[in-house]
Order: sequence, then C-alpha cells, then structure tokens
Amino acid sequence: MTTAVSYTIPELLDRNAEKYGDQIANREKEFGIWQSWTWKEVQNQVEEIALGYLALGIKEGDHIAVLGRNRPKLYWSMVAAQRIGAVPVPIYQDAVGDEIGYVLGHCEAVLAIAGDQEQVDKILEQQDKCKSLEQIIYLDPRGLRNYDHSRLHSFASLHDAVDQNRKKYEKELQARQEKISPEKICVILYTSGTTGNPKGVVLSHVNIISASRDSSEFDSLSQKETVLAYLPMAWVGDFIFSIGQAYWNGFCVNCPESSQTMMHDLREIGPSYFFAPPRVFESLLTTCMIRIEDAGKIKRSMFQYFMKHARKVGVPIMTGEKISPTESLIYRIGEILVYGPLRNVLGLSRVRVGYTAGEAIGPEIFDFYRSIGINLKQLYGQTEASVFITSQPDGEVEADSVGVPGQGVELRIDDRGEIFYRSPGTFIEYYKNPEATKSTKDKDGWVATGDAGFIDESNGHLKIIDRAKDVGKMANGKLFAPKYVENKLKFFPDILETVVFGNNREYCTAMVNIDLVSVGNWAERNNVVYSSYQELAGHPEVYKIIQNYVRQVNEDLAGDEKLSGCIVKRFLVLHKELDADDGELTRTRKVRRGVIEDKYSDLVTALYDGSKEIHTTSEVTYEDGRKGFISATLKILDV
Amino acid sequence: MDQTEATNRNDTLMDIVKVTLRFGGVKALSDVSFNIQRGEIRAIIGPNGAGKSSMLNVINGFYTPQEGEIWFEGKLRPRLKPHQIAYQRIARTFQNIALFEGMTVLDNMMTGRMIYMKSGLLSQLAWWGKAEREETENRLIVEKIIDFLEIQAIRKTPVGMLPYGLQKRVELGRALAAEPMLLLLDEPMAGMNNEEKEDMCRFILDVNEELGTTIALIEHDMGVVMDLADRVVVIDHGEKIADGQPDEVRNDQNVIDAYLGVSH
Amino acid sequence: MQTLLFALEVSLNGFMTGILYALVALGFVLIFKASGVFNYAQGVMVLFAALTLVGLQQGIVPFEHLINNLLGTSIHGFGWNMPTFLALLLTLLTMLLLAWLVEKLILKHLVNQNPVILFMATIGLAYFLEGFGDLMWGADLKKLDIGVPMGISDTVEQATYDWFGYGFFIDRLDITASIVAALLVIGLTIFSQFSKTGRALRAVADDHQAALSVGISLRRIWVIVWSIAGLVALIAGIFWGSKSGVQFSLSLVALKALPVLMLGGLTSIPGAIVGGLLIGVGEKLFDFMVGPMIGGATENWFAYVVALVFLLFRPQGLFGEKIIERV
Amino acid sequence: MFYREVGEFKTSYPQDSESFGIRLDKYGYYLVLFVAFALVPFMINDYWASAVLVPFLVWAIASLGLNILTGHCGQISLGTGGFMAVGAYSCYKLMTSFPDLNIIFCIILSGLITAGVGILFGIPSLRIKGFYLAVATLASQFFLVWLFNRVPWFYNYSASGQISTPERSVFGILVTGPNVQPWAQYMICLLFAFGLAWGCRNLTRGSLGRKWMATRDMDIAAEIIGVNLLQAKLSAFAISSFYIGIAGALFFSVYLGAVDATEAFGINQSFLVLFMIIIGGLGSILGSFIGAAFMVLFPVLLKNILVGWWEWDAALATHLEFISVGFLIIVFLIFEPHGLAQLWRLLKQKLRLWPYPH
Repeated sequence: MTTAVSYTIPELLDRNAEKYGDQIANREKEFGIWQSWTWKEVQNQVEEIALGYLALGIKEGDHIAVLGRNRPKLYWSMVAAQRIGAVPVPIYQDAVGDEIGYVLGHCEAVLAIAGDQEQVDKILEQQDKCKSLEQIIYLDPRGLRNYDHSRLHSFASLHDAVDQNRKKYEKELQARQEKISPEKICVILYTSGTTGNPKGVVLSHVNIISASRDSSEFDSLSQKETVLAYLPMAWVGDFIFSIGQAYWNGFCVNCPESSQTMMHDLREIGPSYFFAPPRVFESLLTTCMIRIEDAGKIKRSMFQYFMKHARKVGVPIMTGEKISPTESLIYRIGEILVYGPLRNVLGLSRVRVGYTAGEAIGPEIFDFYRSIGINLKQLYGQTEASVFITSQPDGEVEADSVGVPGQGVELRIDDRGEIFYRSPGTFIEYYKNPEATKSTKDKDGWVATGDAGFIDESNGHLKIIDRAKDVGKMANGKLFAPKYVENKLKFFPDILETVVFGNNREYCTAMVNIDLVSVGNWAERNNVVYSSYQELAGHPEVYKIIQNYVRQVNEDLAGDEKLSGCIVKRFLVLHKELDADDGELTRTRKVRRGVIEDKYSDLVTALYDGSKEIHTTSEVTYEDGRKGFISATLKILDV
Repeated sequence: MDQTEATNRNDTLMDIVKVTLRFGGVKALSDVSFNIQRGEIRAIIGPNGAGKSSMLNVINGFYTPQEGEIWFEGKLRPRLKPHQIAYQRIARTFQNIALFEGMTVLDNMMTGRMIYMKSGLLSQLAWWGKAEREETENRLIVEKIIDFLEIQAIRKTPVGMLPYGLQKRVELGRALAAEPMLLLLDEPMAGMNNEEKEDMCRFILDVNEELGTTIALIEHDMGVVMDLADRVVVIDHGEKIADGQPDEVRNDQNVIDAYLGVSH
Repeated sequence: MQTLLFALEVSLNGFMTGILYALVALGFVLIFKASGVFNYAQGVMVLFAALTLVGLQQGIVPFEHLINNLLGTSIHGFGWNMPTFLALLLTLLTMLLLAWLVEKLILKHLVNQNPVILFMATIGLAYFLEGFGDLMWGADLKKLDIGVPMGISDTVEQATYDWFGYGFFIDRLDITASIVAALLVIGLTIFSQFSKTGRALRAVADDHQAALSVGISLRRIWVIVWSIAGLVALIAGIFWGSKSGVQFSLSLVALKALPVLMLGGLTSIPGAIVGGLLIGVGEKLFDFMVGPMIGGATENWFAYVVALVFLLFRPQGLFGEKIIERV
Repeated sequence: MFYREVGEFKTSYPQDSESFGIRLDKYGYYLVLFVAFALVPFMINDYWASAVLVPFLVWAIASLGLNILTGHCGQISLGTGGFMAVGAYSCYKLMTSFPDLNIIFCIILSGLITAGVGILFGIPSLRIKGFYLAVATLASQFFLVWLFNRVPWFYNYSASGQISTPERSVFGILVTGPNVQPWAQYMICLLFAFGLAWGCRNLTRGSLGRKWMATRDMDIAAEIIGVNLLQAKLSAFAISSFYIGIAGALFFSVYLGAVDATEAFGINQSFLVLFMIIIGGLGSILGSFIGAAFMVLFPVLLKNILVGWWEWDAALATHLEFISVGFLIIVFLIFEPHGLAQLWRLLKQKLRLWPYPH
C-alpha cells in the first residue's frame, strides 16, 4: 500500500506557489498570444476569487457549478471553491438545457459560473428546475450588458465586492482554509451514463490526489510537462490531468484560444503529455489520410512506402525489440522524410507520454501512432476510480489490452466475467443516490465496473471484451459481443458509428453511419454528386464500399472460435447521423444501444424479416433545439 | 434653427442640413436634411440609384456637397479631405469590399488604426521606442476586435484568400479598429446568404450595444432594416421622402410608392 | 527676320519629326484602345521591323553570327540583294507572325491580369525583341534605302527662296513621310469607322465584357491590333531607318512616342497626332532657342519634362477621357 | 520537411511580430550573416569582389529602394538610373568639396540629397497614376542624366566629362580609389546593405509600411481610413530614393571608381533594377536580394560559359543575355508574378506542412 495523502488541492497550490513560484502554471491563448500566469499569480488569482465567493455569501459545503470551455479562470474558480470549503461541480458545456437543469437541480448549486452568454442563457432557461441557484457569475461579458444584473455578476465585479470589506473576508477565508481536510469532498463529477439520468460521483481530495500521485509516478511525470486542456472540464480525465496531476507535479496547463483553433494551438504548445479519446485520434488520422490523398503521386507513394515499413518495424522499435540494420536504416530515412514531419504537423512531436482511453481504439489507429514514434498507450478507468484502474507501462503496450493495475489498485473478476476493483481513488458515493452507490460499491470498497474482461495470464494485462450487460448470447448459445464487432467496423475511416444487433437471435445485423468527411471526400474524387447526407448514405456505391468492410470484419471474426457467432449477415446505412441531442449517443459519444433499438424498432425488424428495403420516419433535434422529422427509404443488403 | 432643435444638439452626433450634391449637371442629392443621434442605428434606404451611397460619401468626405452644412458633434464641419475626416473618427465599410488584398487580416485591421499611430520615421526605421510600443498597444486593441468578431482562426491569412462573407466581417473589423464615433456601413449584407446575414446582424447589434457605437447604414433588405434600425430615412431621386421609426416609414404612402415596381 | 525664318525652318523640320513620333504613338494608341495593354515594346517593334527589312534586303543570313560561332563557319550574307518589294512583303509577314505569336504566347496567359503586369510584360518583350533582332541581323549600324526619295528638296528650297529670300532645307524623305503618315491616319480612321472589324475593335475598347457577350472574339481582335501596330511600326521603321540608319538608338527615339502619348491622351488617335507634332516642333524649337544657353542636347529630355508638367495639370492628357473616381 | 515547429509559441506581441518567427528560419538567418560577415571577407579575391559580390550588394540596395516604391507602395518608376546618378554625383561633389568628411557620411548625405530629388519628382504621383506615372518618371531619368552630362559644375569641369573617386578611408582602411582591397570594398557595401535591409524590414512592417501597402492595394479605401496619400507616396519616393541614392554613391565611389553619366546610369540600369524586383519578388526584401543576385550572376555565368568556354563573340553573349532576360521576365510574369521570393515562400510552406501537400 502507498502512503496516505495529507494534502488538499488548495494546499498543493500553496506548495507550488512556494516551490515553483515563478514557473508558469497556466497559459491561455487570448488576443493572439499565450498569456501566462505563474504559480504565484495563480495563487493570488484563486485567493481573489475565493474572497469573491465569500463576498457573495457562499457557505461551506455549498455547491458551485462551473460550465464553459477550458479556461484558466474556470479552473481557478474550482480551486477557489475548494478553498472556502465549497464543492465545485463542473458541467458539460455542450449539454442541452434539460441536462444542465437536471444537474443544477440535483446538486442544489447555489452559484453557477458560466463562460459566456450562451451558458448563461441555458442556466436562466432552467431556473425553475434549480430553485437553490442564487447567483450567476460570467466570464465573457459580451451580449450580457442588458441582462438583469440583480443575480448576475461579471467576473470582474467580484473584485469590487471584495474591496468593500477585504479585511473581514480575508479573515474568514483564513478560518475556512483551516477547516478543509483531505477527506473532504474535492469535486462532484456527473457521469453521463448510458442509461438514465447522470449520477454525481463524489470524489475526495484523497481520491484525486492519490490517483494523480500514483499515476504520475507510474509515468514519471515531472514539473516540466506541458499539457493542453481541451477536453470537457466536466470529464474526470480533464479534472485529473489539468488539476490533479498538474497541481501534484506543478506542471503547466495550456488552454486553447477557441475550438476552431484547437489543432493549431496544440501544435504551438507541443504537449509532452497528451490525452485524447480514441475519437480524436481517429479523426486526426482521417484528416491526415485525406490530406495525403491530395498529394502528388510520388509523395503519396513515398508516404505509403514508409508507412508500410513503419507498420512492419515501428511498433517493434517502440517496444524495444531488435530489428535488422537495413530495416533500421530505412526507418531512420523514414524518420526524416515522413515520421518526424508527420509528428510535427500533427503537433505531437514532443509527446513523451500519450494516452487514449474511454473506449477501445482501433488497432490500426493505435499502431499508426505508435509506429511513427509516438508513445501512445492505453488505460482503463472510470470516473468512480478517479480515472486510473489499469494502464500500460512503457514497453508493454498492445493494441488489445489495457495494461496492468496501477499502484494500490486491486482487481477482481467474477465468474460472469465482470471486472471489480478497489483503490485509493475509489469514490465516496453517488451524490444523493444511495441505491446506486450500494449497487455499485460494496461495503468492502469493491466497485463493479459493469465491463466484462479477463486477465491475460501470460503478462498480467487486463483485456476488455464489452459492457458486461451487453455481452449476450446468440440463439445458438455462442457469445454475442456487439461492441467488439462495432469497434472493428468503426476502424474503417468511412464508418463513423455503427450499432450491431443479435442478442438471442439467429444471426447478427448492423446499422451503419457513414463518416461524411471521409465518404464525402471519396465522392468528390469519384465525381459522385449528392445533395445531402441522406442521399450520399443511400448511394449504391457507398453501400458496396460498406459491404466490403463488413466482409473483411466477418473474415476476422470467423477466425476466432469464441466470437464466430458475431458474423454480420445483413446491414443498412442509416439516413441520419446518430446524435447526442437526439439521445442516441451519450455526451461522450457512446452508443445508447437500448434507445436506438427502441427508436428504430422498425428497422431492426426489417433487418431480420428479410425485406430488401424499408420506409422509415425519425425525429431529429436541430442545433437550436427545435425538433423535426425526416423520412427515408433505406435499403438492406445481405453480405 | 429653432429652439427645440438647438436643445437636441447634445444628443445629436451629426446633423446634415440641406445638403445638395451635383455631378456636372446631374443632381445626386437635393436639399437633404436629417440627423443622426448618439448611440442609434440609423438606416438610409431607398430604391437603386436613389443617392444613398452619395449620401454616405458626403458624410465621410469623399464627395463635397455644393450646398448645405454638416454639423458633427455640435460643430460645423469645415471642408476637409477624406483622410482628415477619418481623424474625426468616422469609419466605414464599402459596398464592394475594399480590403487591402495583399495584406493579412491582422495588417488590414492594424491599418484601420492608422489614425492613432504617430511614431516618427527614425523610430520606425530602428523599430525602437515609440514605434514598437505603439505597435504592441494597437495590436492589443485590434486583437480584442478579432476576438469580438470571432475571427481568431484567420488572423494571419491574406484577405484575398478568404470567402466573401468573412471578408465582409474583416472589413467591419477594420472599420471598428478605428474605434469610430460614427460607423458607416454600405450594404453590409449585400451578397450574403441567410446564415451570414444573421451573423452580420448580430455583429452590428453587438457593436451598437457593446461598444456603444453610433451606426448609419445603407441596406437593401427591408426586413433587415426593420429589425436593426432605430430610425430610418428614405431617399428617392436624391430627395428625402420620409424619416422616422421603422414602422412609420413602412406605412408611409410616399415610401410605398417609391418602392412600387422595385422588386422586394 | 533671319532668326525668325530660321526658327520657322526648325519648326518645319520638327513638324516632320513630329509626324514620325505620331506614327509610333499611333501604334501604342491602337493597342491600348483595343486591349488595354500599354505596349512598351512598340519602339522596339519599329527597330525590329527596320532591322528585318534591311537584313532581308541586304541578303544577310539570319543568325549568321550565331551559326558561325556554333559551327565554326564564316558565312557572311547570301551574296545577293533581295528586291525591295519582296523584302517589304516578307517583313510585313514577319510582323504579322510576331503579332500572332505575341497573342499566343504572352497575352493569352495574362488576360485579366493587372494592367501594370501586362505593361511590365511588354518591357520584357521589348528586351527580348531587341536581343533577338540583333542576334538575327547583327548589331552594326545599317543603312536603309528602299528608294524613298531623299536629300534636300530643291523644289522647296527654290520656292521658299523665291518667297522669303531664304531657302528652307527640307528633306524630301520628311515630306514623303508626312504624306504617308497622313494617308495612314486617314486609312485607319476609315477602317475603324466603316469596316466590320473596325467596329468590333471600337466595341472592345469601350467595354470588354459587353464585347465578349455579343460574341466578338477578344483574341482575334488582339491579333488584328497587334498586326496593325506591326504595320505602323514597319512604316515608321522605314522612314526613320532611312533617315538615321538602323541601330539600337532607333528604339530610344521611338521611346519618345511615350510622352507624345501622355500629352495626347492614351486613347485618342487625333491626340497621338497632335501630341506628336507638338513635341516634334517643341523640342526642336526649344533646343534651338534655349539649348545653347544650358548646354544643348535638350531633345533628350524635353518631351518627357513637358509631358510631366502637362500631366500635373491635366492627368488624362489633351484628348483623354476624364477619370471619375468612385467608391 | 526540416521544420519542427511544435512547441514554438509566442507570449508577447513583439515576439509574435519577429521577422524570423520560426526557429529554423532564425538559425538560417544567423548562418547567412555569419558566412557573409565572418567567412567571405577572408576568402574574397579581386575577381569575386568586382564581378560578383560588390555589384550584387550595390544592386541589392537599389532593388530594396525600388521595391519600397514599386513593390510596397505600388508606384512604378523607370527613373532608377537617374536617381542613382544623383547619388553618385552628390557623393562626388561632397567628397571633392569636403575632403575631410568621412566617406560614410558622404554616402549617407548623398542618399539624403537623392531623397530630396525623389520627393521633387514624386510630387506628380498624386495626380498621375499607373503608366502615366511610369512615363513621367522617364522624365527624371532623361533629364537628370542630361543634367550631369551637360553641366560641367557637376563633374568639376574635368576634361573627359567623367567623374572619378578620390581615395578615402574608414578607420584607416582604404575603401575607395584604385588601390582599395577587395575585402574592404565588400565590407563597406555589406554593412550598408545589411543596415538598409534591416531598416527596410522595420519600415515595411510598421505603420508606414502599412500605409504604403494600403495605398498600393486600394488607394481610395486607404484615404478614407486616414492615410494621407500625398504623404504616403512622397515618403515612399523619398525613402526609395534615399536607398537608390546610396546605391548610386556606392556604385560610383566604391565599386567602379570612375563613371560617365550616360553609360553608368542610362535607362538600361532603370530596367535592370526593375527586372531585379520582378524576378526577385515585388514587395519582398528577400526578393530584392535574390533578384539582384540573379541579374548580376546570370550575365556573368552566361559570359563565362559562352565567351570563356565556348569562345563565342562577346556581342553574341550580350544578345543572348537580352533575349533570356526578356524571356524570363515574361515567364515570371505569366507563371509567378511574385517572383523567386514567392517560390521560396511556397517551398517553405510546403516544407512546413510536409508531408501534407497543402
């Protein structure tokens, strides 16, 4: 067992201000340049915000909701909340009003900090759902000039409120700070969950800090790391990286200028420690391949030659295996001509440790990054564990495992294959949800992950098959692992999303979402004319391409005795993109299988009754929240 | 001038009094008078060739009217060159985009701050002292406008490479960079699709509300004018035919007549 | 009285030079009107036409210098003289070919470019032609004689002597040149007013877009105007070459057509002629009266300075259209 | 391909507007400076100095000057030769009238005098535009050369009508006259070229440079924004002439030593400089240098090959030079109106994005 944690996040801040006072703690690209704050400045800023909270009358144990894009001020607001003994509750900034309303109401937030007008509007809209909410603070004043300011404050105005009685608040802050302790609540993070309302995971300072400490040691992170904070602030991963690990190690967290400039900012900052869900790596790779397609013939074949070589020897080199001198030489030439420049344009040249998690990543995608010399690894974790359950140590990386248990993490797999764990990072409870807490975490502290998996005896690595409840049986008794098949299909860049059916049935079928960027590019190159997503999705040539992919996957599956029941016999291409706004995906873009099966029950029936096509109508939600219907006739193809 | 008008002078930013403009024998404007209040959005509308653009050109000094007076900030404006009028903080955009094609978005907008940049030749030659300081100070102001107009991603792109809608936005940015007291917009939405129009409308309203800038604009799209403008002046054949709130103007018989036969 | 008569004689001589200026300027105007191209190479075209004519006439082997150097031979001419008529015809054909090539190889690729770019391209063309002409025919000073009457006109001398008691020295060549130039101007005017091509030409000058939309081929028009400009260059080349020999400096004299143009207005045919005469007479008179006081050879710059000063007050030239700026 | 820009970010505006913002470029720039200042002076010989490097530097200065006027401010000038003559003759008069005045000051003063003349001939630019202006600048070309030829005061009444430079030294090192060392010739030109290029960069990135470019791109809009067009154009004429005047002074005093106005500063020199900036790149400092290098090296190369190796007539080489230059100008205008500098920029862009095509 590791030593107990004796710090809180605010205490780490004080420590850093002392130890690394003049080092940069935060940067944000604003007004065209990277504005920077040292740890000392951050300490002052946080204290100033904390005083502001006191001036607004925030009490100990109050909940403060935070929503907006990644900005230093919002991070400071969270730490400031902890400073006065209040609890920050970050909320997904792209959540629709209802979801925000639910979270605000459920956690009984008294204060909300909003990034801009858009967020303020969403909060105001949901006022009746969160009676406890007394005040709102906003960062960007744009468009808010004419709003009723009786409960609305600008970030800048906090300062004035403090100045009226600074002495008093400073004294109170002192008193409050003395009362916080590592066991107190650090943050409440709402997980979107695949079904039902989000649950508020309550994490203590001990949870966060011990998870951060152990994982930092695991990858020997230091004060010199640089990270880019671009993932949603409400996601546990961002909280651990941008606050937990950053404060533990004292490294610098950078915030991009806007979502459009993210890739550019990534390249400028050049993080040494990088985290992204598979989706990001996927889309990076897709864009990369599309751009290479536009290159001249010579360059393209050069690229392909070296990428082929990298696929052959790149991964072995990464794992430290010996390769022949010729191959090594070719790889080095490739390093100059392709791999190095490619890492440079991707902005990943300086990545020392890269992680992907949240979902399975396609082996091709995973190997692509590793083969060009990026130390990309996988980890397996959850909000309830303060992220880390297992992760891959350097040199022991495989595409289909998720690594070994981290320091202090115990693993157990029950007879049904479900994974259980126990660790210092294990959450306290689900906020105001004892039943859920009880059904997830037993009295000994073991937490059910809901995932099915097994430990590879040869190296002790954990392998994940699927969600435990989603692993089913085919009618003939063979294993049905839809996620596994879906992931295999999604590894083709043309396929954005797919849902596989087959539980208790004779055979498997699939619904496919094409990737508009990738397929659209194909269409352009082949002079295929289309006027809408729907038209492109229904194009016979597109069907043929998808059919080809399904065949390839089937061949793979047929090779594996256990999974041979999952071969996809029939499929269709959906006429609309699955969308989180329609409830078909979670906010982290995981498929909500049940919802889809209900909503498209007519399609599922058609997939199994042998019909060649089906007419269907479905509801869509537009960006502005309006709803509408689209209908289409979909073809169903036998593979 | 009677008593009431005189007392109104405080709220009036610009008063155009009986302006007549002739090109050779042709009268482009005859005896046009109206005023622009501080903080309002004032629309100038009228059928094609009615003299709207000429009116704008008179306001910013590109044309000098043969008769009439222009009062700006309570003072009678003497005859000035266009670049001198820029120093009175009147900025404008153009109907056909008039950006500096060879320069980046940033440089275009920095050029908009010309009137605030006063460093001497030697300082600029050595890039030392005032020149560098001035550059940094003005850059910050321009960057705030870039942020305001949400064009961060293109700040270093040459304007020639931008799509039309963005060019229009950059041109607005260049005018805003001068921190104008009076902003003149010549058909800011011409040639835009609906989405771009909505964006531009929002920006115009934001400029007016957030920055408190007085705006005079020419626009063809009646719907847009009715939404945006506080007051509307209608010009036809170089003469003012109506002036007032959008609703009054819309129901004015003269205006309806003038617009009859014009497809809108 | 004597001085006055002398000045009159100088003016008359200037008048004759002016006609030659006008001829070159005419070539500029034609091309500028029809294609918006300010053809700096017009002067060199004059030189090139004259060179080709002399070369053909004297039986010089094209590129003989180059061939000798390449192959170590020592060719020196064909050893015969070509009949003037044939040489003229071949030269004319060369100028037509040149016009066609210019359109094909240069103008076609520069359509819709900034006029300044086109202007610079014609400077490039001028350089090319200058080098090419010299390479083809040799750079030495050549005497051009195609039988145009030359020498002092006795008739004029006699007549003026009878009238004023002072014989004017007027070169017969100049008289011929004036007559030919006048004929050419009349011919061109008739051509542009009454022929179909001429009308198309004027249409293009007025409005490119409109001309294109009614089906006038811009490229064909360009070949035509460049051909006419070539013809004008040939005629100017003949007279000027006969007068002062064929050599590089010919293109510099032809350059003087530029200020002539400025004075007359870029788009005006009468302007080119009036401008040419004004400059021709002006520079001779100025050199005659002021020159001795300030060092002489004022002809080098007089035309340019006059044009410069004049433009200050009337930027569009004497006959040019007024430029109205719009926003 | 060679660029690794990841992790290069700017935290202040001065940093963001640096001339060589990319690390690799900066290193390249330092390398060039090192070679030019620390290596070349030790390796240079008489041939390289007089045939290549010194004329290259002098023409580069003239190109910088013309590029300010034409490339940045958009005013075409065909009077470069005339302005160089002003620089040369001013320098001569200053050197002979004030023998104690340091040659450096003579050269700078010549630049200033030329700037004054430039303003004078620039006045019409407010009313005259485009080709009209180009032709108007021919007036300065012909008039000025005539002036220096015909007014004996300018050439101190010398019998030949030529001017020739007296010996002058800087810090005890001879820089003008027949006995000058090649490296000294080179160094003085290099110092001027470097300093002027640096100044040019500063001017063109600041508010004055933007005034010029605004005038070039859309003069009416520029005026309405607050650019005083007369001031912008005249300042371009003045500074451009300052550069060209210095080039002329160096051309005469350091490079040739003795000149005759008609031969040294004829209209062909005006074209030569114009071609340099077209081939090098309008509105580009790098382009001025590349263009000058090209136009200096090209004839030398042609001559070396044709006359030196193949033993052709020199006249023939000259004809071929004319043909090739004319041809190249047309080719560049058709295919790359922004010259070699633009090609370089595109190449750099490609390398930065490598392996992506764009």
